[in-house]
Amino acid sequence: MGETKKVEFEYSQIDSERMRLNVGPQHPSTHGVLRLEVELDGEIVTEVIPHIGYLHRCFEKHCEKMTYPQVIPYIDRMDYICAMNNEWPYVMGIEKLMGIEVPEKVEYIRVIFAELNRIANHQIAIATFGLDAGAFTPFLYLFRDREFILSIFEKASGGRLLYNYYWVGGLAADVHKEFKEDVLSIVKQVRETNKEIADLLLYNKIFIERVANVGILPADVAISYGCSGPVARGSGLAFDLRKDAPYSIYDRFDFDVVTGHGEVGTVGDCFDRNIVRFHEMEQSCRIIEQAIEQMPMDGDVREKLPKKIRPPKGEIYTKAENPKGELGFYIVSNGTDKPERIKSRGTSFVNLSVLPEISKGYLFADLIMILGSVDIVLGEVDR
Amino acid sequence: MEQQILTLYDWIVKLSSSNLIALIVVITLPLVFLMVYALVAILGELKISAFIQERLGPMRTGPWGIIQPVAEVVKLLQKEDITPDAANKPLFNMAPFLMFTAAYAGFAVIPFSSHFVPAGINLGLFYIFAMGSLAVIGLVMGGWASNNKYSLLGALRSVAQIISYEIPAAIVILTIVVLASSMNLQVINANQGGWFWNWYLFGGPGTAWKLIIIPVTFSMFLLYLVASLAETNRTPFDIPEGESELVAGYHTEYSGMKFAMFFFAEYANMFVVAALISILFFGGWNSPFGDFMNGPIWGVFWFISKSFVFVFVQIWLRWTLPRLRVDQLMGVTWKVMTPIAFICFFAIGLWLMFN
Amino acid sequence: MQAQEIYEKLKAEFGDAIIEFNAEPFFDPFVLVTTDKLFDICLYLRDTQGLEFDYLSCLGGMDYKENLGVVYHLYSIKLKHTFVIKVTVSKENPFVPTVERIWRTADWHEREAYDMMGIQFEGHHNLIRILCPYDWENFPLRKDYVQPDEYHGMKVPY
Amino acid sequence: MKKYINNIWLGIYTVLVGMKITIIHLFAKNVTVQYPNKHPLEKASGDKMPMNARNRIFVDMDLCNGCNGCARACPVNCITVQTLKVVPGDAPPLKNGEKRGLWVPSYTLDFAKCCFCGLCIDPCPTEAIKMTTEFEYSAYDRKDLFYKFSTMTDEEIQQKKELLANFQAEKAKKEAEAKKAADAAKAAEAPKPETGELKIDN
Repeated sequence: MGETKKVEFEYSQIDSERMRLNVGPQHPSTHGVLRLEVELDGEIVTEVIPHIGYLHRCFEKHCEKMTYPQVIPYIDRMDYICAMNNEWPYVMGIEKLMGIEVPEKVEYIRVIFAELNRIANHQIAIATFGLDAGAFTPFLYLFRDREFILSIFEKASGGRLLYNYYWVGGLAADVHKEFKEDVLSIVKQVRETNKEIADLLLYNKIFIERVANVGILPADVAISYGCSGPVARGSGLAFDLRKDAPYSIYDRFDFDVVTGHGEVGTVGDCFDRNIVRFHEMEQSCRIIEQAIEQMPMDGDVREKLPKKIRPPKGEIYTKAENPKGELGFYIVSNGTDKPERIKSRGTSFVNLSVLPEISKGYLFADLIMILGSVDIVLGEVDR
Repeated sequence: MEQQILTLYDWIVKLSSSNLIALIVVITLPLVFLMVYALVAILGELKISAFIQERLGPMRTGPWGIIQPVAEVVKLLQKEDITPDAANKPLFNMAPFLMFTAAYAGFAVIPFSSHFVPAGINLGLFYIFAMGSLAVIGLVMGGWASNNKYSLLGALRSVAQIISYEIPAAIVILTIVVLASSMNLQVINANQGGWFWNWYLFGGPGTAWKLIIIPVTFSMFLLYLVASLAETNRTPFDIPEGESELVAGYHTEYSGMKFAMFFFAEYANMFVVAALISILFFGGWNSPFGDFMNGPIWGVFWFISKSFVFVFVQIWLRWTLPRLRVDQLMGVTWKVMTPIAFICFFAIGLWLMFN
Repeated sequence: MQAQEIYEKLKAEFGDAIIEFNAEPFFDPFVLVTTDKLFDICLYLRDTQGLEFDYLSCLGGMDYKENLGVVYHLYSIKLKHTFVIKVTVSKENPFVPTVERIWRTADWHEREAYDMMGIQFEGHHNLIRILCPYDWENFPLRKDYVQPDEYHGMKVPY
Repeated sequence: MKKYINNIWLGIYTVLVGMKITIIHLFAKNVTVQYPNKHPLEKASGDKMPMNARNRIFVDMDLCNGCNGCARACPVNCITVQTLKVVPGDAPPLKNGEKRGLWVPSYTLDFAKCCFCGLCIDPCPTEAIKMTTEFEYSAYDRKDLFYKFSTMTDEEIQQKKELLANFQAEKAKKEAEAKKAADAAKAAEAPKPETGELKIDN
């Protein structure tokens, strides 16, 4: 009695309640129908639980009921931002199983279209990343340029978003006559806009403050989580299937693997992931220019094939460097014209799994930026 | 400023021989102005953002889409007015009106010209500042009463933001008050009469020695511009409603007319801060060129065009910049703006002492 | 390193746990291993000098009609070689040890394999459905899967 | 301190650079195409819709020989073809001069399902099915998207059916006679049975 008790006060002893916030499936910046269950301490993220599957379309089950060419339109719809790149590993796998050599011209056109689509994808990635940061204008500048690329695709394949263009043993249709000039003019335009975007968005001080030292992904964690593409390369990992396991004719071109090196912050932060995409667009431009130079304009775009595509009994895992990373298809053939099983290794699916690991301890606004920097497409996550 | 000038109020009193009618006219005129201005500003925002982004903007309503804001207001009026079940209804319903009232009350002291100011009180600057702070209460009410986590986060962010940014803004205003030795906006305006080098942006009226303080006044202008952006929740300081994070921040749950109120309040606030910039730094209703096009009627023109320039600057900035993060926002005000504002204050004080 | 050499190395290390080596044409060369040694084999593949399979490309559940299987596609970022491991388990007792602690990416891949094929990964920290709703019944990618008529009162076949 | 000032300077400078870029764009040419006023098929400039754009499918029934290749190729099963055998000598040849082997009483395409992949174009032997540049065909009712391409009227179908039935009956009779004759002649040749007057594939 009469004793005064000294009250010890520490910040951590404050009885603060944690808030569970449900981000998505309808939210402006979850890039689709991703749902994140976020636990917040004030504004600091303490836990992130992604709930996916809102866009699940049973791709793998569908494949078992369809013939090999019929699968291609479904593959388009996996990662609808870069459908050309998506089709490639699949048709490459079947061509490998059947032992088909596609004509030289086809390889060049495939490379050019894949690289154009890579540019288009990176444009969207940077644009939406800027949009997450609140910069609306660069978004539209990049989308304007993307439309030019889509026009080329439309001229060749007839579709603007879902092409169904890479067919087993060749292409659906030949390119138009002024193809080379059109592509070169696009390359020029892309470079011009990139200069502007660098000034307007990427090297803006506010933007750098937002993305530097945020969502740091060390290289060993990236490998362990199976990250690929710009996410892995942003962590300083020179992992590019075009160089490491050259498929098609990528060994004929001279280009660099861009890696993040902590230009404004730590290696592996959001800025690095984004700047890798930005510089990769330049590398794609280089590849396109070389391909355009070497490409033969005459010749057929389709190899002679049996009427029904029946790969021999076997299994193959083909992978290609998607704009988002390694896209793999595990194709199991049972000798009929329908696949036994197709397992797709969705790039975004794997890249997204790293999100809970790298977003802990940052502010809620950073979580959105980290999610944007991982660049997912929910069509591929959920398949 | 003791000379007898015929103000709008006096003129209407003389005309109608009724104080009440004069009062009503003087009160309603800014409201009418506000409504018309809001429509113009909404259209301006739509069109400027569109042209910056190489779009055309609204084109279907009227020639070049010029009645688009009217259509939007009509749409908002027609919309269902939803009050969430779990919301605190009295607060929820009151918040937008409080916001709008606060924004509109600021108009009471804004001098549109030398002969027209709704209320020429001596504490005009103080009053306008107090009214600006009142908006915070509306924000918190709206955000808290919505019973939505996004709204709550947005409201709390905006309180922290607005209160923090008031400090550099207040110091800058204080500096101007020191320079003008008055808080009456009319006096501050009248002080800057003559050519444009008499504006406080260029150190106010004085001898060539004022060149020394021009960098100080110029940085004060920048400070106030930035602080005013933060106070009106515009990009790059729109974190309370940061659409990519908080969906719509404190007005996530609002719809229909109540949302329109928030919307109007934002645009009204934009004008108030723009007007304040033009009054404090750009001579308000004074013509930039001495007696050329000067006078009570031209005053309205100069004042509104100067204010619109700053409304345009706000829109321009919004469509250029990304958004800051909440802790960086605080860092900017406490670590950068407040110290610099203090330095400016001392510099001006010293200069006045030795002048 | 070629698949044959890797197989020989594994055989020398684990002996009977390596059931079969398949290098037929049209097949990516793979080894079939027993489930009880799977974890050790994976750890060995990751940590041994000269193998260093630090990257799990793909993990897929399979339905071989009589029994289920899991296929692991490995890649080494440093040495740039690939390898495939397979395990098979019976449908009645589909337990496979998890490799989540070896490659963190296996977390979601295994959840997907569980979701689609019903393969139980022993030791997985959070083996719940990932693509299907959490209360979905049966495993859709099995060959004998029958589509339900209703899900919470909603018609499933549209 | 140097870093502090540098940061402030960078902040102001990069904002000004950004503002410079946006103000240039403010006066630049707009790229928006006012769609219904300027149709993408009419516009002469760069992004005109190419002629091989994959939009609504059109089937020329004068060319269709009812081979059902398109329906088999379709990944979403949106094409349904019903065929009817032609009585020899009854049918006019196809537009390209080939012999018509099958009537197509019903050819329906469900555009609500169609995914515009273009896989149905490739297998067509007579190039009857084509993708056109027509893309404005939205409808108020889902049933309106159910396109029927067949030009045959109900009476015609009925007539052809009867004709076929008669022909088959006659043939059957003939065959029966022939069989009888063959039986009588103890020949081993077995007659081919004709089945199914309305063949529904897939």
